Amino acid sequence: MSVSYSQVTDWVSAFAVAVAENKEYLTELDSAIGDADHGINMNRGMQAVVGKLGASTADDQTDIGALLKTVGMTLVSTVGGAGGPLYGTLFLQMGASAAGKPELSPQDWADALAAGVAGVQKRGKAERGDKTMLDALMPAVDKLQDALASGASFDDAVQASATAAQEGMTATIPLVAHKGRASYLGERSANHQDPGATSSWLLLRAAADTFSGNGAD
Amino acid sequence: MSVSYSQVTDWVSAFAVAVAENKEYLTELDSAIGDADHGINMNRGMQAVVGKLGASTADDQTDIGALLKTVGMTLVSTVGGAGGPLYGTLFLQMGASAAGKPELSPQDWADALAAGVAGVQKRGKAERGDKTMLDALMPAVDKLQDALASGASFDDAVQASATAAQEGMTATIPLVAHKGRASYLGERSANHQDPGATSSWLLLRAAADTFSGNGAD
Amino acid sequence: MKKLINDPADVVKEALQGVAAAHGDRLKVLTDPNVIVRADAPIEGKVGLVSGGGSGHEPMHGGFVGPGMLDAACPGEVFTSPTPDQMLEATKAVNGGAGVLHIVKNYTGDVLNFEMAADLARAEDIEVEAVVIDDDVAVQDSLYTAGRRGVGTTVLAEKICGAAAEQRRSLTDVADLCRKVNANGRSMGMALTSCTVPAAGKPTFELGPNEMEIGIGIHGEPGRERKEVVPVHEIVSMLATPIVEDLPFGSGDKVLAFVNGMGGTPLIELYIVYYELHRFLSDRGIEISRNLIGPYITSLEMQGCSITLLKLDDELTALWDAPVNTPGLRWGA
Amino acid sequence: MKKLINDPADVVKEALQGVAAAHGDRLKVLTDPNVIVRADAPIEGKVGLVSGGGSGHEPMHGGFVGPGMLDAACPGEVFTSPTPDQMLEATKAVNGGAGVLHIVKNYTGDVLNFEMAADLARAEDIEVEAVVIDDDVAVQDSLYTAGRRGVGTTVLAEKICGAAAEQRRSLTDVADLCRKVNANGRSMGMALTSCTVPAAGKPTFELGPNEMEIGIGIHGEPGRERKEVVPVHEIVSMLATPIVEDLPFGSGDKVLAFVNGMGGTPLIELYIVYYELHRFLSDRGIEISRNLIGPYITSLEMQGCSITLLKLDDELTALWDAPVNTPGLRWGA
Ligand SMILES: Nc1ncnc2c1ncn2[C@@H]1O[C@H](COP(=O)(O)OP(=O)(O)O)[C@@H](O)[C@H]1O
Ligand SMILES: Nc1ncnc2c1ncn2[C@@H]1O[C@H](COP(=O)(O)OP(=O)(O)O)[C@@H](O)[C@H]1O
Ligand SMILES: [Mg+2]
Ligand SMILES: [Mg+2]
Ligand SMILES: [Mg+2]
Ligand SMILES: [Mg+2]
Repeated sequence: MSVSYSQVTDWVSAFAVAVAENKEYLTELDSAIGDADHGINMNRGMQAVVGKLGASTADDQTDIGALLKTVGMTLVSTVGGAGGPLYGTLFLQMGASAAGKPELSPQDWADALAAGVAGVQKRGKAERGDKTMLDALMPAVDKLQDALASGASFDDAVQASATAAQEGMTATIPLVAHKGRASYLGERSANHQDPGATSSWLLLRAAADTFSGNGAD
Repeated sequence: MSVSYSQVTDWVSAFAVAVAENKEYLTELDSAIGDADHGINMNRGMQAVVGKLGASTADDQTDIGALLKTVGMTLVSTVGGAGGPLYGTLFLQMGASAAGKPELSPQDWADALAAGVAGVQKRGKAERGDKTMLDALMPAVDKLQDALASGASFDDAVQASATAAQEGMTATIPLVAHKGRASYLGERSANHQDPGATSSWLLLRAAADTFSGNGAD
Repeated sequence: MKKLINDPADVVKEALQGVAAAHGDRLKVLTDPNVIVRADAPIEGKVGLVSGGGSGHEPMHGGFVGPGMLDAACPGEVFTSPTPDQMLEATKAVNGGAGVLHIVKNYTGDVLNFEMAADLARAEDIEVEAVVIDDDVAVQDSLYTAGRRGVGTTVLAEKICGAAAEQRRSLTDVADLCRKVNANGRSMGMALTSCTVPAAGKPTFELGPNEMEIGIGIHGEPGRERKEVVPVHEIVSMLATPIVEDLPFGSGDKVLAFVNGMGGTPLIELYIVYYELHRFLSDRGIEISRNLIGPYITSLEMQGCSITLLKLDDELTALWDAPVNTPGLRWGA
Repeated sequence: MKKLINDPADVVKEALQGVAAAHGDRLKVLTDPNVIVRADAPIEGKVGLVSGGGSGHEPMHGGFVGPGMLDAACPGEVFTSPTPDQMLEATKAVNGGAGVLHIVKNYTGDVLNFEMAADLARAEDIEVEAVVIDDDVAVQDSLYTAGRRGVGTTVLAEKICGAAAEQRRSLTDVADLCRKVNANGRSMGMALTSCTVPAAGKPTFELGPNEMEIGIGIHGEPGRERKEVVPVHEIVSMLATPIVEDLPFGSGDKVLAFVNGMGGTPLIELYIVYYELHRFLSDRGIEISRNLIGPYITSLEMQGCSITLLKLDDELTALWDAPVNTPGLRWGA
């Protein structure tokens, strides 16, 4: 059981679809505690990614790392805001971790995701509990690693990881933001779900949907 | 039967009260076809007039012409807009007509009003039917002259004059404006009552109320 | 009504105190009656330029007082023409012996009050000429009406005549020049939202959530027609077509293109308007050789824009380029 | 949503085409990626000044490109920080061998994207320094937050550092100066109405008919508190008190007072704000020796204002007075 090049492409595409579908929702969440652009930004970036992947005529689909780096670079240069460098870094670091690999073992996938999330943390200097995308990403990585370590199937592991992301996302609601635009709100940022954590949950859910069940082989 | 100095003062005061009471209404009419300031302007001016008359300690209350000129000058320098020069001219020309008179006979009053209205017409170069204050003022003058010529009492004459002003005011509703700000509206100025004609009706009604019945002696 | 004001009755007075506090080094602010004057007025031998009108159109006119533009401005109450005593005071304050030009926007109130003031000034032996600006093509001229309104061309006339006056041209010359600017300038505006006169306390007019008013006046007077909002390229065409056809402007003409914001319009939108206007004119072979983009003749917080085109020749171009140093318009100084 | 735009997705692109059409004589507008650059860049031996941020704050930053101010500006999407490739392109375009200063407003997105760009530029052997402006006292600084937002002081820093760069001061010098301006500048803003991001299509926030937001951010981010609207003298006190107490500013200080309009605020109201601010500061013995009044750092059509005070010394005053020639700010040239 492993993740193929085309499955990674499928995952990215599924994320793009999810972002497009939730564009208004993400922007709505951002307008409550930020500047009303998260959905617009992410959608602009993911549409560019889809365009890029569609246009790429590389027959040689052997380097998942290169693929992820392209995604990262595209996001960096099209998203802007905080989301651009953060999601860009996530994919760039995942790409570095997966460099040269034509397919990813479950552990490769977990390592890549962990590297990506570590990159986000390093770039944004946020901690868990700061009410950011890390509140969805970090539990997702932990759960993925734990599940694999305890011998769970890849299917179960990616599902558990998405569920952890969702729980992390929901847990941002009561939190007071300490990073990003929402931090300027202080106490008033509580009772609102973080938009970045929400898009991160969409990312992990897309992975679960793509890699588990008849998605993964 | 004649109009005394203090009755002229009472008339001016009654007009000031009527303008204050109808400030919002006049402004409302002006916002439909003009620039939403007629009531505000006239009220600012008439309050200044009231202040001026109240402050005047002239024991020598013998020159109605001088009194009317003071009203006119005060309006000219406090109202602005079209209303300022037009109502200012009305009172200035009435003052010229009544110059030096300690009291006005019915014919003196009619002549003064006619002179004032002629002044308005000369200054503003409008015709009857242009949807302006003249549509209230000119019928009022005509009616006053006719009534006096046909031997009506002063009471009846000033009442008839006010009624003619009211009819003239109402008749502005269907008219298309050709002068003043409302003229820029073209056909769209129809179906709205002219604010200046309305304030002019208040002026004539104040005269009727002040000079007729137990008002006049 | 939400505004950054204290008592609505004090708006003009307090704003003038702000002007005095901010620009006291170069402007004198007289009160009783209200006049804004160049600190160095009167200037011996220079024609004095006076304009004025209702307040609420800032920076016009008070923000255009200074070297190279107006010598004095008379601010009326909000949207209400000032009174003759203000104009007389201004005229006396700027009379340097070469006479005074009154630049008057064509509104009955402005015209009547300036007329009375000119009579009073002449009675005091000051030579006064008045030029009435009537450049708004929204409402067609006719024998029976008060004529066209004066809008954007006023700003350009004040700048250009100001430069001519600095060159010590005669009153007749400067007045002729002003008439020439008026004859070569055409404007039209539109609104997306209403303005609110502080003393009235509520919007002058109501537009539906998808409506705009084409041909709006700068006091919120309605214009030609009310329509559904359309993309800005169509709006520009609705404004520019009657302007271009009216003069007419044609292929080979050089123009100054002035895209004006009504007071509440984001600058980024005015640049899009300018982009569309540039395309519109290019298509017709009309060359924009000078431009002005921003809120210069406003209607309080109204959202919308107006377009003014002025046909340029070498004389007008050189006078436009001459130095100007006012709070609202400044270059070369 | 009513706006003078075509497709919301094309707002930034078309506005930049407008800028190119209007100011092509003195600005180059690059696309792919979007950068506005001085036509004469790079200038040999001069430190290059680059800033940037989301669009919708015009004239900041694009309107401040020109002699005496910025060498280049990077416009992002509306209210969205630009991307590192824009900043890299700008940095390369203005590098005249003396290094490049990035003036960054303190928003996570701006900081992160400028950081990535600086890394990329340094990898191409361009010396880059970055100074982060964080002058907004509305939201108190703390170890645990992203820090204060960068607002009005940014405009002043761009002007003052631009003048220093024209004097051929070194990159270290200009960066130190920028930090000095930031250290001496404090701001706070408020809103009467929301703005509407074109792509979002509806107001970012809702305020009741009698509500205002004190401490608003320039992207419509909420601030300190929501209150009933009060007379402007109280509003000025709500903004100026935390500003004055924060630095603190005290008796005998000379300041530059910057009264900024949020984009939809009539200029007449800003002068009333200035009048109240002048009284507020006079009462405390603080002297306004320079001022700036108008919409310079805006939030689309938002109504409201912000106040920035900058403590001046002779150096800062002289640099403020130095010539500047940009579409948005111009004097002495
Ligand atoms: N320092 C940070 N570290 C991690 N995530 C962050 C940080 N700052 C902001 N974020 C995330 O970015 C999201 C906002 O992204 P977006 O709206 O695209 O950018 P911006 O805040 O610049 O408008 C927030 O909801 C939060 O999850
Ligand atoms: N040329 C004119 N002759 C007579 N009356 C006029 C003329 N122009 C305007 N008016 C009157 O003035 C009234 C408007 O006055 P007001 O609102 O005070 O001035 P403005 O039109 O300058 O705002 C109109 O309703 C009309 O009756
Ligand atoms: Mg955001
Ligand atoms: Mg009116
Ligand atoms: Mg008026
Ligand atoms: Mg953003």
